[in-house]
Amino acid sequence: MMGGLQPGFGAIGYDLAHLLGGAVLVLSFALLYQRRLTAVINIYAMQSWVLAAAAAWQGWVQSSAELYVAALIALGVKGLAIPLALHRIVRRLHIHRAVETALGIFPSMAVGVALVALAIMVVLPTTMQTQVLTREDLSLALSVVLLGHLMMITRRTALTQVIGFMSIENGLILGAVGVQGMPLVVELSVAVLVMVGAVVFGVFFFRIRENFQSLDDSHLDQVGGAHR
Amino acid sequence: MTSLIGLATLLLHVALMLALAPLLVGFIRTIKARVLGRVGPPVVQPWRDLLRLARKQPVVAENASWLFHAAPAAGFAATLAAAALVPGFALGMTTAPLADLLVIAGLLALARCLLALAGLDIGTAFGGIGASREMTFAAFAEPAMMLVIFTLGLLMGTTNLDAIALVLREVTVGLRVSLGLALVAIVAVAIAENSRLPVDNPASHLELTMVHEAMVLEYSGRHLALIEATAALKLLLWMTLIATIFAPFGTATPESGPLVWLFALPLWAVKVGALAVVLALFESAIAKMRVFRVPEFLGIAVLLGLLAAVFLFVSQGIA
Amino acid sequence: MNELRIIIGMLRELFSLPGLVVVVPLATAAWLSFVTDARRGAWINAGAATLAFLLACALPWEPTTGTLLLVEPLAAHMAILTSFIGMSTAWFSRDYIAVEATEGRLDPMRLRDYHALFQTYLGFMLLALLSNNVPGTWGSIEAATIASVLVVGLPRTAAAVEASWKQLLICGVGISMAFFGTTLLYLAAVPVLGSGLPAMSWSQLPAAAPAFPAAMLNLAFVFMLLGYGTKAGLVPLHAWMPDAHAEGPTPVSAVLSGSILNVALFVILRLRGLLDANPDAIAPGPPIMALGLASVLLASFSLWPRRDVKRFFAFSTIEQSGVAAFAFGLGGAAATFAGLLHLTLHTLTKAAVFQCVGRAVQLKGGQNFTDIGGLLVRHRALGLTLAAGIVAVAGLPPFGLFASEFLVLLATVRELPWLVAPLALGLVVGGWALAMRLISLCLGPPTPDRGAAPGWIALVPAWVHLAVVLVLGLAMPGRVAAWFAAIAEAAP
Amino acid sequence: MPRAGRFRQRRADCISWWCETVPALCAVPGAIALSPVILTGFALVVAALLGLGAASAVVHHHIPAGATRRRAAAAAALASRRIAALGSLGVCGLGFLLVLTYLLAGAGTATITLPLGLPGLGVPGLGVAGGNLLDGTRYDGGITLALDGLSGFFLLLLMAAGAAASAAALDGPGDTDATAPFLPVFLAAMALTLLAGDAFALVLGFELMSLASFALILTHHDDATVRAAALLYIGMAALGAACLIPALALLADGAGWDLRFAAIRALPPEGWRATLVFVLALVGAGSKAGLAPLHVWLPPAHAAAPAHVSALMSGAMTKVALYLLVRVLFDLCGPAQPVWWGVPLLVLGAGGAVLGGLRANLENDIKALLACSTVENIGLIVIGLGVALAARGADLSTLAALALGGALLHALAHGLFKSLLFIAAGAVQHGAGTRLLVRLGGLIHRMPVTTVCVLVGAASLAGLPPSAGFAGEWTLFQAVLGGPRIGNLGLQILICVVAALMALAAALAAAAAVRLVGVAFLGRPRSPRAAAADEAGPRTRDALTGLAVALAVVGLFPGAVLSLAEPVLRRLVSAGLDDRAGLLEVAAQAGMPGYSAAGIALLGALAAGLVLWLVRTLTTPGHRDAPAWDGGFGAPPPWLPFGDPLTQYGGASFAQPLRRALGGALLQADEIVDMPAPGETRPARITVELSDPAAWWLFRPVAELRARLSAFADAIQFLTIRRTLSLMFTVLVLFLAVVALMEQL
Repeated sequence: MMGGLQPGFGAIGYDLAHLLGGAVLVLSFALLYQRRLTAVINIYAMQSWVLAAAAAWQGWVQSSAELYVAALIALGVKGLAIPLALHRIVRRLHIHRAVETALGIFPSMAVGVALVALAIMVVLPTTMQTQVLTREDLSLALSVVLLGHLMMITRRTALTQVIGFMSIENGLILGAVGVQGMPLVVELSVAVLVMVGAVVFGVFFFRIRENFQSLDDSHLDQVGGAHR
Repeated sequence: MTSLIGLATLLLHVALMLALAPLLVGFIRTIKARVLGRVGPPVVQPWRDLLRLARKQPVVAENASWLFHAAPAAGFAATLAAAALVPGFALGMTTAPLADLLVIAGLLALARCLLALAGLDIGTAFGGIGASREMTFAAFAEPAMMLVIFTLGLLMGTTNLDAIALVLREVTVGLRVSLGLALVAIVAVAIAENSRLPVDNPASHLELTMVHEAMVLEYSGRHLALIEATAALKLLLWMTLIATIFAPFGTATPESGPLVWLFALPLWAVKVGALAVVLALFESAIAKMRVFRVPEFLGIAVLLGLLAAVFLFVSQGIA
Repeated sequence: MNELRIIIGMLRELFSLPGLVVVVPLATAAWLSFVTDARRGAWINAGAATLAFLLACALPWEPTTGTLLLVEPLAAHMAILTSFIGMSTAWFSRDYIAVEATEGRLDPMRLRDYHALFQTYLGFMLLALLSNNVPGTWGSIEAATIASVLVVGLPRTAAAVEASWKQLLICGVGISMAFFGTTLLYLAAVPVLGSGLPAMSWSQLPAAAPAFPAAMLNLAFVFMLLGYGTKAGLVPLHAWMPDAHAEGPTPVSAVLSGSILNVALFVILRLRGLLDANPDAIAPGPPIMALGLASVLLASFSLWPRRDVKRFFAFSTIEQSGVAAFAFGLGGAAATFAGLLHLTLHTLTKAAVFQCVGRAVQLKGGQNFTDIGGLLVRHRALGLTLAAGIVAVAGLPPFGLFASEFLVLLATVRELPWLVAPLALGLVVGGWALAMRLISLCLGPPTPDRGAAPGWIALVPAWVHLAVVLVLGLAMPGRVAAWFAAIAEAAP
Repeated sequence: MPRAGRFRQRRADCISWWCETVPALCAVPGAIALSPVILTGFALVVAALLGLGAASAVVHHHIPAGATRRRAAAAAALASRRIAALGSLGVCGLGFLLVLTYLLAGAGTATITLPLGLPGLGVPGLGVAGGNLLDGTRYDGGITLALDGLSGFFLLLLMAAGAAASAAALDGPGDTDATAPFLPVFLAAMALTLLAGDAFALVLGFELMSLASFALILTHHDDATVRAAALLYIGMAALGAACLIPALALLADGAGWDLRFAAIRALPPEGWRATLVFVLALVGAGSKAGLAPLHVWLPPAHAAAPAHVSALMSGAMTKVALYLLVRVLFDLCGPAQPVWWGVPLLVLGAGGAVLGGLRANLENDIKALLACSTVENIGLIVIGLGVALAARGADLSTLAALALGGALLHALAHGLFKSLLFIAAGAVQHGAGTRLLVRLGGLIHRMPVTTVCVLVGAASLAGLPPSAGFAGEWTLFQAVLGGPRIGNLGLQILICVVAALMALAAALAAAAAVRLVGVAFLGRPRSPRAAAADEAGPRTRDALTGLAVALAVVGLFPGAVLSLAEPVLRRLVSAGLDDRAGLLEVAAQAGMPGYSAAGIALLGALAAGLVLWLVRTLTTPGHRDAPAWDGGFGAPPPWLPFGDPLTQYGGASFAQPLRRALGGALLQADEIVDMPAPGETRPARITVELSDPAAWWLFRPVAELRARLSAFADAIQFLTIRRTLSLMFTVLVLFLAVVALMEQL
C-alpha cells in the first residue's frame, strides 16, 4: 500500500528515499575510489548503514513491519558483524593493506559513470507505468549493482572482490526494499546474506590471501587450459 | 545365302590372316633391309622360323606354373578372336554383329595381360621389366584408342567396326579434320601396341632396350612360336583395322557376292602392303626413344584424339 | 494476520504429496547430519533418495497449484527425472564412497557431510522445480548451489578448493543477477496482479504476462537469463562447470551435470513463455539460441585438447546443454519437444557415463587420459558400459540421443535452416572428439590397474540408465510419447 | 494407446499399404500377393540378424567361471563367432532367394510401418497435421519399411556379399572373435538402410551401419594404425550424418513434415532447396561411398579391418551409399532437375577413378591396393550416375536408362568381384602370414583354388572381356559415348575428357590387376612364410568359388542382370532397357549391334580350339624342365632357396614407370635414393613417398584449422576468476545495451 503519500518531487517520502539511495550510490563510488583495504571495509560498513536507513525509511513509508526487520538485519550483520570479521581476517592473515588495482582508479571511476548512465538509460523507459519512487530507486540500485560488479573485476585481491560482491548485494537489497510491498523481502535478504556469509566464510576458511592461487594471474598462466 | 557367304568370308579371312601374318613381318624386314642396302632374308623366313621353333621341344623353368604353359596359346587365341572380328577384304562376316571396337580392344588387352602375367611367372628381372613397361605403355595407349573410338562412334553413331566400315564405305563423309587427327592418333597407338620403333625395337636383342621381347625371354620352342605368331597376327590385325577404317574403298559387301572378292582381296593386300612399306621406311628413318619418353609420345596421341573429338563437336553440333 | 495464514497454508502444503517429495530429502539431510556411521549413512541416503523418487513418480496424478508449490506436467517430469538421477546416484555412490573411504580419500566426518549435503542438494533442487513462486525457486537454487559448492570442496585438495571457490564466486554473481531479475519480474507483475504473493507465483504469471509492461519484462529477462544461464553452464558463463565436475567427487559430477542444468533451463523455458506471451516484449528466442550455439561450438572445440577425463565430459555436458538451450530458443512445440527429449536423455546418459568414469578413475588411480586406457581388455563389463555410454552421448544409434538430435536438426531446418550449419559443425566436431576418447579409453593396450576392480553390481545403475535411454529413443511407449507431446504442446 | 486406437492404427496402416501397393501391383501382374510378403520376410531377416548379434554377444560374454577359465573364454568366443557367421550365412542365403524371386516376379512396391521409431512426430509442427497422437490416427514416426526395384537390386548384392563374407568369417583366424557379434548387426543395418521407407529409418540404418563397421574395424585395436584408421572413419561417418539429416529434413520440409518417402516423392523440392539437398546428399553419401576427394578414410580403414569385413565394406557398404545417392537424387528429388547436376558427378567421378587407379598401382599392401581400386570403380559408377542425371535433365530418357543401367550393372559386378578379392586377400594373409607384396609370391603353387578365383576376379578388375567388369565398363562407356547428345559444347568437351580419363582409369586398373596377380601369386616366393603358404580353408574356398561362379554368370549374361533392373529404370528415368538388353546381347541403341558376352566367349572358345588343334598337329608335345634362364644368370645358388629375391621384380619396381610418369604430378611422389659411395659395403636404398592430394589439400588444412580453433577456445576460456567475471560482466553490459537500444528505437 502507498502509506498515504503521493509520489513525485517535493513529497518528503520521495526526497528522503531518493537521498538515501543516492548516498548508497555515492558510497559505491567511494569504494571504487579507495586505495586502502581497511578504508574499503569501513566504507562498506557505512554503505550498509545507509542501506539500513533506506530500508527503515521505506518501512515507515510503506508502514510494513518486514522492512524494519530487513533494516535491522542490514545494520546488524552487514553494518557490524561482517566488517568486524573482515578486519579480523585482515589482521589474522596479515593481508597486504594496499588495494591492487587491475584498472587504474580514474579509469574505473570513468567506467563507473558510464555504467550509471547505462543503468539510467535502461531503467528510465521501463518504469513509465510504475511509481516514480520505484523508478528512481531502481536506477540507483542497478547502478550500485553494476558498480559493485565493476569493483569485483577491477580489483585483484580476494578481499576487495568479496567486498565488491557484497556491495552488489547491497544494491540488490536496495532495489528490493524500494519496491512497493514486495513480499518475502526479509526471507530474500536473509537468503542473500547466507550467500555473502558463505563467501566471507570461504575467504576465512580457505585462508585466501591476495596471493591465493586461483586469484593470481601469473600462477594461472602456467596452469593454462592445456593442462586441464 | 548371305549367312553362308558371311561364314565363307569369315573362314577365308581367318585363314588369310593366319597365313599372311608371318609373311607381312618378313616383307617388312625385307624392305627395311633393302632400305639399309642389305639383301635381307627371304619373305617366307618368318614362316620357316615359326615351323622350326614349333618342332623344337620347349625348355621351361622349374618354377613355372600352369599359367606360364597356357599363356601363349591363350594369348594367341584371344588375338585370333580379335582378328576374326576385324573385316579385311569383305564386310558382313558372320562375326560382324560382335565386332565392337571396345571388344576388339578388350581382346587385345586380354592377350597383353596374359603375356605380362607369363612374364612375371618365372620371377626373373627381365620378365618383370617387360611386363611393367608393357602395362605402362598400354595405360597411355588406351585413352588415345578410346578417344579415336569416341570420335568414330560420334561420327557413325555406333562403335561396331563393321557398321562403321560400311558407313564409311557407302557414305562419303568427306575429308574431315577429325578423321585425320584420329588417324595420326591410332597410328601412334598401333606403333605402341605392336612394340615397333620408336617405342620398342622388335629386332633388338640387348635386354635393357627390350620391352616386349624381355617379357617373353623365358620362352622357347612351340611357346615362342605361338608368341611370334601372335605378334605377327597382331601387326596384321592393326594394319587391317587402319585400312578398313581410313581406306574403306573397295571392300566387298555380302550383297556383292564372291566375285567382287577377286578385286577386294588384292586391294586389301595392296593397302596392307602400302602400310607395311610406310612402316618400314618410318622405322628405318628413326631411332628408339627412351622408355620414359614413351608416355609423352602417347600423351600427344591422346591430345590429338581429344582434338579430333572436339573438332567433331565444332564441325557438327551433335544433338 | 494474513501473513500468518499464508505461512500456515504453506506448512499444510508441505505435507501434501508434492510437499513430501521435497520434505523427505531435506528431513533426511537433517537426520544424516547426525549419523556418523558411514555405512548406515549410505543406506539412509540411498533409501531416502528412492523414497523421494517413488513419491515423485506419483506427481503426474497430483497436479497442484498452491501458494508454495506448483505441479504441472513439465515440473512433474523434471522432478521425476531429477529424483531418478538422485536415486541411482545415491545407490551408485553407496559403494563408490565406500571405496573412497577405504582408499582413505574421505574420512568419516567428510562422509557424513557428504551424505547430508547430497540430500540437501537433492531436496532444494526438487523444491526449485516444484516451488510456485519465483523467489522460492531462486532461493532454493541458491541453497542447492551452496550445498554443491561445499560438496565439491570436500576433497580438501588445493585443486578442489580452488574449484569450489571459483564456483562460489561465479555462481554467486550469477545468483545475484537472478535475484535482481526476480525483483524486476515482480515489478513487472505488480501493475497487473497487484502487490503481494500472486505477482510472484509461476501459476499466475503466464496468464497475466500479456499485460506486463514490456520494458520491465525485458530487463527482468536479461538478468534472469544470464543469472540462470550461469547455472546451466551456458558459454560464456560456464567457467565454473568444468572445474567443479573435475575436482568434486564423481557422484556429484553425475548429479551436477544432471540436475542443476535441467533446473536452470527449466526456469529459462518458463521465462521464454512469459516473453512470448507479451506482444511488445523482445523476442526471447535469439538470445537463448545465441548462448546455446556459443556453448555448442566452444565446448565441441574445447573437447579436443582435454587431458582430464571428468573435465572432458563436463565440456560435453556443456555442449549438450547448449543443444537443448538452442532447441528451447527455437520455439515451437516441435523444437521444445526435441529440446526436452534431448535434456532428459542426456541427463540419463551422462549420469551413466560419469558413474563408469568414476569407477575407471578409482580402478586406474588417476583421471588423466594417460592413466586410463584399454578398459575393454581386462575389465570388459566396465569398458563396454563406458563405450556404450560414450556412443550414446556422441549421438549415435541405437541410443536415444540420436533420435533427439535428429529432431533438433529437423526443427532447426524447419525454423531457421541456415543455423543448421554451425549446429551440425559443433555436433560433428564434438562427436568426433568423443569417438577419439572412446578409442583411447576403452581400446588399445591396457594401462596398469592401481585400485580395486569394481564388481558388476556397481554398474547396474548405469545399465538401467542406458536401457531407459535406448527404449525412450527408439521405442517410446505410446503413453510416454503422448505425455511428452502434451508437455511440449503445453510448454510455455 | 487404447485398444480402439490400436485398431484404428492398424486399419490406417492397412489402408495406406493398399494405396501404396495395389496400383503399382496392378501394373506388374504376378507380384500382387508377393511384394508385401517379401517385405515382411525382409523385416524378419533384419530382426533375425539383430537377434543373431545379440545371441552371439550373450554367448561371447557368458563365460563359465572355473579353473579352465581361459579355455572356457576361448571356447565361448569361438562359439559366438560360429553363431554369428553361420546364422548370417543362413539368413543371407534365404534373403538372396527371397529377393531373387521378388526381382524375377517384377518387383512391385510394398510398404509396412513398424510400431517403433522416432518419438514425437505427433507434435503439431512435426509429422502430419491433424489427428491425435493418443489414438493412432496420426503418423507418429513409426519406422516405415518400403521395398521397390531399387532396394531389391541392391539387396541382391548385399545378400550375396553377406553370405560370402559370413562363410569366410566361419573359418577365419580366431582373432576376429572379439567383434563377431557385430557382423550380423552390420548386415542388418545395411539391409535396414536399403529397406528404409522414411528419412529417420534411412539415417538410423546408415548410422548403425557406420557404428557396426567402426566396431568391426577395431577388431585388432591393439595396433595403433588400426585405431587411427577407425578414428578417421568414424569422423567421416559423423560428417556424412551431419550432411544427410539436413538434406532429408529439407526434403521433408517441402513435404509438409511427413518423413515418409511416399509423401516426399509427391512434393519434390525445387530451386535453392533442391540444390542444397543435392550438395548435402553428394557430400553425405559420397563420404561413405569413397567418392573423391572424400575417399581418404577408405584405404586405411579397409586395410585395418578383418578381411571378410573389408569385403563387406568395399563390396556392399559403398554400394549402400551409392543406393542412398540414387534414392535421393533420382527418386526423392523428382525428375524435374537441371542438367548441370550431372557435372559435379562427372568431374568427381573421373578424378576419383584416375586417382584410385593410380594409387592401386603404387600401394604395397594388397588390401590397400584393393581399396584404392574400389575408389576407382566408385568413380566409374558415379560417372554413369552423372550421365544419367544430365540426360534425364535433358529428357533423353533412353540415354539416362542406359547410363543408370550401366551404373547398376557395374555396381553389382564390382560388389561381387571386390568381395571375392578381399576374401582372397584374407586367405592370403591367413595362409602366407602377410599382406605386403614385398613378402609374397609364388602362391599359385600353394593356393591353387584361391589363385584361380583371384584370376576370375582380377579379370573383372582389369575389365577384360568377357568378364563382368568388362560388361559394366562397356555399358558405362556406351552411355558416356551418348553423352554429347545432351548438347552444350562445354559439357560435350567435358564428357570427351571424362571418356579419356575413364579409359586411363581402366588401363591403370588392368595394370594394377596384373601387378597384384603377377607379384603376389606368380613368380618366386619372397619370404619363407610365403613359400610355405597354406590353401584357404574350406568355407573360404566355397565362398570364393561361389562368387567366381556368380561373376561368370553376370559376365556372360549382363542383359539378364539389366532386365532385373528394368522396373527401377522405368520408375526413375521413365525408360527401360528391355528393347536393348536381351539375354544374350546388350546394345547401346535399339536395333543396333551391341556387346554379346556369350558370343565373344563362344568365339574365343572356337579360336582356342583352333589354336589347340594347330598346336597338336604342328608341334612336338612335351617339354623339358630346367633352371630359369634369366638372361643367362643361371641357376640360383643352393643357399638362396627361392633364388636371389632381389633380382626378382617386385611391387615397387613394377610400379616404377607409372610412378615416374604420373605419380609425381598426381601424388607428389618422389624417390629418395641413398647411394653408398664406391667402396662402401652397405646396400643402396630407394624409398618412395606418396601423399594423396585429397589428404594434402583437404584433410590436413581442416585438421590444422580444428587444432587452431581448439587452441583459441582454450585461450578464451581458461582465465583467472577476475577475467572470467569481467567476461560475464561484459556480456551483461552488452545485453543491457542492446535492450536499451531496442527500446530507444
